[in-house]
Amino acid sequence: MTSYDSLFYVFAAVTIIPAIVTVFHPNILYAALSLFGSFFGVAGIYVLLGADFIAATQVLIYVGGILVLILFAVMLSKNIYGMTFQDEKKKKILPTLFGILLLGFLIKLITTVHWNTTLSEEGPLPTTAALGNLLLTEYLLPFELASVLLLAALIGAIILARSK
Amino acid sequence: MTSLPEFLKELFESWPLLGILPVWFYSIVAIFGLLFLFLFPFAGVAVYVERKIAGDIQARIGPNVVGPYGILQWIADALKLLLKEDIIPTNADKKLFILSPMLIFISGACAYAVIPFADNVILANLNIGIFYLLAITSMVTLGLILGGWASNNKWSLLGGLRAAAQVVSYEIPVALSILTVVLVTGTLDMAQIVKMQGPFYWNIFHNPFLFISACIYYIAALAEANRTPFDIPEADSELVSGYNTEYSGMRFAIFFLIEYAECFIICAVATTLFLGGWHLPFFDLSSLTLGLRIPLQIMVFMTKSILLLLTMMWIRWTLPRYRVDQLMKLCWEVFVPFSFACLIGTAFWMVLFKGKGIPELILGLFVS
Amino acid sequence: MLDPFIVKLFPTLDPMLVIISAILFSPLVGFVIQFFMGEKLFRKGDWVSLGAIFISWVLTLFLFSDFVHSQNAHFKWVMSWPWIALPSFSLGMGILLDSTTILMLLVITTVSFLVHLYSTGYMQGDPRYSRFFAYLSFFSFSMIGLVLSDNLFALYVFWELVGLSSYLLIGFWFEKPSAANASKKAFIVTRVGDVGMFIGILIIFFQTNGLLKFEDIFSFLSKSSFNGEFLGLSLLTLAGLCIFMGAVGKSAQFPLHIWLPDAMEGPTPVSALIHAATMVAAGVYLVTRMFPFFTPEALTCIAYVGAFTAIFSATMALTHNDIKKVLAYSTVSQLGYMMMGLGVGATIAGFFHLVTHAAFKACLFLCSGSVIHALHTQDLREMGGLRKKMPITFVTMLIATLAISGVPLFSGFVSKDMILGGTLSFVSNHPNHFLIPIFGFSAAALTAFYMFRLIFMTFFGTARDSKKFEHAHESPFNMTLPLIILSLSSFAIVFTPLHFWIEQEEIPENIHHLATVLSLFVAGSGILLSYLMYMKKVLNPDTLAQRFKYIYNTLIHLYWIDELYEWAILNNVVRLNNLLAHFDNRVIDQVMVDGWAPVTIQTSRGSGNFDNRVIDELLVDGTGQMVGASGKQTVKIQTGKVQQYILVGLGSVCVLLILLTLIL
Amino acid sequence: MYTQFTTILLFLIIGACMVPLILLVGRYLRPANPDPKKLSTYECGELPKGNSWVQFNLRFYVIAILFLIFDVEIAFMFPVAVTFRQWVTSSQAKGVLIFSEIILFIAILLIGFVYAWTKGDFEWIKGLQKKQIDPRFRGDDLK
Amino acid sequence: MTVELHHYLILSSILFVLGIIGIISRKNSIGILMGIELVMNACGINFVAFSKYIASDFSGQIFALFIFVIAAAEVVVALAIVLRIYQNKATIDIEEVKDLKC
Repeated sequence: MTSYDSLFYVFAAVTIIPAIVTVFHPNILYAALSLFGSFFGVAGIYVLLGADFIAATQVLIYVGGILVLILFAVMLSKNIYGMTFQDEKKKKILPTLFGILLLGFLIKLITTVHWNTTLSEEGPLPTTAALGNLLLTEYLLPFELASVLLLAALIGAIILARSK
Repeated sequence: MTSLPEFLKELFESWPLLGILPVWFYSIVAIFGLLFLFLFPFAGVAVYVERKIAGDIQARIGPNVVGPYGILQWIADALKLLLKEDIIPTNADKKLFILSPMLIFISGACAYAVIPFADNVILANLNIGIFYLLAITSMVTLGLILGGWASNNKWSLLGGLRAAAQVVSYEIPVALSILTVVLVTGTLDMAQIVKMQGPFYWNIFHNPFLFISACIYYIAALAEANRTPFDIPEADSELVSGYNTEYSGMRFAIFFLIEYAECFIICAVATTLFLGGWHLPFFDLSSLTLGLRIPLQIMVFMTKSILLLLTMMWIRWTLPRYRVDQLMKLCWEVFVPFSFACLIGTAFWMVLFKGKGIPELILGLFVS
Repeated sequence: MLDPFIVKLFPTLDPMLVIISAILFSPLVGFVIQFFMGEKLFRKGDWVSLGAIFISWVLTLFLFSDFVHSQNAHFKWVMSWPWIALPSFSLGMGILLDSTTILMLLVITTVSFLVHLYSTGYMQGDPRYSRFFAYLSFFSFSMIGLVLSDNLFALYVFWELVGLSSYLLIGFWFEKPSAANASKKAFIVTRVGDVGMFIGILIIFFQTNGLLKFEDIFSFLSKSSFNGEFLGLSLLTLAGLCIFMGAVGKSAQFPLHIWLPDAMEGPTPVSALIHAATMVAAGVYLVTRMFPFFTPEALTCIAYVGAFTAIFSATMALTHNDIKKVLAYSTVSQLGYMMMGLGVGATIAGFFHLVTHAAFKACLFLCSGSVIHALHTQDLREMGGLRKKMPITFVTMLIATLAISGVPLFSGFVSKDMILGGTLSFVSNHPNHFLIPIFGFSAAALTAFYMFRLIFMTFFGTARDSKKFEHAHESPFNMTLPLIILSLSSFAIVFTPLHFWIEQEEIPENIHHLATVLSLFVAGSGILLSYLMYMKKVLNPDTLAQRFKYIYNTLIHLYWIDELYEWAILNNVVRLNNLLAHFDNRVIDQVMVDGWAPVTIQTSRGSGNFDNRVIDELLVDGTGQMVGASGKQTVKIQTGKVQQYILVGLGSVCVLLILLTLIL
Repeated sequence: MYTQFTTILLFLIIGACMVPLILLVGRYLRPANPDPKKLSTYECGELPKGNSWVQFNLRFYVIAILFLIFDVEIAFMFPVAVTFRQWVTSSQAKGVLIFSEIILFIAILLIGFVYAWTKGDFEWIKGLQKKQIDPRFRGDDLK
Repeated sequence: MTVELHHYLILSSILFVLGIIGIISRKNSIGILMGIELVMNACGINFVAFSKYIASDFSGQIFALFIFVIAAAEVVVALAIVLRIYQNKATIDIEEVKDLKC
């Protein structure tokens, strides 16, 4: 049980448990905040997988951007009078049942399939430079298209969100 | 270019008892050292200094009661806050009420991990250093929103959201200026950046665009820390003290402490990115022996950042407060376009002069 | 005589054929023109049919003169051409010309021409004047056709046409119901006879497997006879009797004589032409034509029928007061005479009597026509003393009466004498048939008696109805001319040129003399008796009637034969009809036809219900509702809730996975 | 197994438990006598009316949108920026290539920025000035 | 036992399933968006894990980057729509938002 494995299980727990809270907690605000916890867990997993830049981006975009947006949305959409978010009365038995079923199958699939993993132990490489090179050479088109997508999303969202 | 814990481990490798300690032990020691030896006292002193300067600017005498010239005032304040009753409003959301200061503290404190005080004196020598810093500071908004929301106070919520909006929108210019620096330096590693700035190849003089983006960075960072001209959220007249109206006692102390921590981070980052970190223009400190080099470098670094801090304080008590829409307009219609321009400018400059800054060019003239 | 002209006109054709076809078809052409354009022509077109019949009359005269000049009794000219040529059966249509045909032609054309002439006067002012002439020419055409045909089939066709034209002419004034009934009665009774004739023709046809021509039949008979028999009679005799049935029907012999008296309803020229001279003679002509065909038994049967008809109708004529009815009955008796003559084997005598009878009977009818035309009444009791008023009519009628009653020097005496001689010679050979001459002579006596009764009642004595008497006037010239011509033909010498044809039959001398003596005695006694009763009124006919009341009644009611038929046949037929009508009405109409109505109603109601309930409700509306309902159900699936869709998707994925895992 | 991130992790953990630690210490030192009046939310001295209503229009949200989009853009730019110096110093052609790529990337997003700017999404109080004061703002519920 | 690729895959599939359950069972539309975020993260983990264990090059991480872009764009637009619905129908309960014209 090297520290690496133990760290993996810690981070796994850190992602799964808040995710469960996000899914099942009646109060939408706590769900959003638990989402923050799971995002951090995912960042940790990325670190474990040696993708430090991706981990930082995860934190930057998800926690700093998307979660803020979600919180904004939650606040703006809730009639703050109520302050209470106890609104979840929907029964969750069936979805969870199906989910578990699906999960069981996925796990069976994963465990049975033989992944020809080429375990390379040479620690975390400096990823950002490599990523940059790849982005500019091999993945140039998606890189440019990403900007187009962002533009579209920006304009669309602004038009929709315009307050008048 | 190892980090502080590794450096310490090498130092104490030979010692009999400490030799077997793992590296992360040293990192814990370093963290505690940083927090308690540097962060908290510095905050207190900063408060004292700020109130002194404020008084001086407003032609009045600052705190001079506790200890000679009021030097121990900050200890008195700290004790007061420690002993003051801690009130949580009734219908406030208890859990969130506690969580928001934690978030803000984490984001404020963890930023110190990547600041290179001296050659090997950097808590975590990440190779994505500056990006990590950007990510962590972006967490502050979360804490602000929660703080405003949890205290269930109309004004504090409004203050919180406005603070969040401000921080959020000023983060773009900050990120863009950092991007320009990265463009020039080519690495994200803070220690590396400082090393590249050499004795006088400071980034600020690298090219005019970079100089502008340095200014933009400094002002935007100010706004991000809700300091002086941009401290609308806690504007006393309008929203009492913004999101931390309901906080009192120690929780309020934390808010206060983090504010000054962020101020120092801004100055530290500014010095590392633009002012050449621990480099003295004409003296090459790296040649000195270890025992002397580290303190000197730390001293150089600290003087630069404290100078910046003083200017910050100076700005706070001289400039009038911005209205909210002016604030937003300033950010989005001035800083963002200019920072984009500087980014493109530096890129163009880099392409033009193959990455050499003005100092190198001038030097090149003489050397050849 | 005409041959050179005709050859010049139609070089290719046989001159005889041209003449005969002209004779035959000119009346037809006349009929067609008259029928279709008659109304619009000048004088309503009577000159058209008159001209047509005049042409055929003149041509017949030419033929007759050739015949007389040739002095060849056995003259025969045949021309026939194939008509139906089937593999199994072939029938030729043709023309047969021999002595009897020529004589018949002569009789038909002369009488027809004279009647045409007469009716231009008699029918003056009649609304359907042109149509009358059309019918007359049509009748002449069919009569000529009948006579000329050389096979039974053609003969039968013309036979029917003649029946049709008699129906049309009798019922000419169809407004009068009696006329309509009379025409129907005539047509139906003759049809009964025709049916018999048809059966005979069929027997011949089947026995001789397809031979219909006269020569072929006679040659076939000479070779082999019909085999098989029916009701004790040999088939041949039976066929003969059947053919004779047609003659009985047409010539109004005993069983089927009832239609002739009623036929008097038609205009007098019609009676004169058809019911005196031509049509009724057709039967006699048929028997003479088919004479070799008849077996001895058939002939004796014919003789008996003829004889009985003669005496039977003669007695009926005694009591009647209608001038035309008396003449009708005299016609029937004279026809009986002819049949008797033929029956006893005196063919020439019988046929000759036909010729002479045609002449004077036509004259009698026309005179009575002019009397009626003058007095506008047919009842003898209203006439009398007309000899001054209508001298020409009186004289011509007197001559005709003398002829018919068998007074010497007149044609009637010659033919009647021959017939009576024939009967006597027949009896001498077959003594068991002694009844026939008795009937013959008594009939002759009665004929003389009622004819003179007629003369005396109309012309002699005082006018019984003064108003009609003043009104009476002599008929115009176009009516009296035919009378004169016909009366002249009643004289014996007219027929002298035919002596070569008459002497064909030789009767033993003594029998001949006996016959003449007896006939004279009989005629004289008849005339004397009527003179006494009606001129001198020695015997008052009324008192006689009173004494022999029963006999008088039976005679007046024509032996109740009409009633008999009525009772025997008509009632039964009517009752049968009623029964059938009843049956038809109740069973077929009610049960079969109307019966179906409720059935159809039920079925339609049933199918309606079925259609309504099952198809409409169940199928059509049912499907509609079913679709609607299913639509409503399926709509529930589409709730609009996105999450449910995903849930369903996920559920199905899980199911699939489970299945996969189970299977793999 | 030591990487720089372990210190980060430790820093986070220590930072996370520092605040509760301080508060716990404080809890034992501090007096605690809750008083309803003291515990009510602070309304510049007045009695707090209703709970903290705030119904913002969406301009906060627009700002957040802009921030997120540009944040992602910057996150994308970092790796490119890192390799920029290496490409530029290596050869002029490569420098021009990378420069044009970056320019294209930024230009496309600048279009969005210009759009937002011209459409007036940056004015903060535009809504307030032009629109007559929203009834809820008028504070009639405060009477 | 040493952490192998399938551990990461199991983790990501758990996260994925949780995300799906979140999408399906949440009444609040923003809850659904959170579910979607969880699913996005799960994919991210998969990509990075595969790139480390199988291809050991950085293509997986590039894709993780692109996932961030997509997630960001998606959240922005989705939340704009949700808020627009909120303004029109004063509710963000997904069950009420079910007729075509909002």
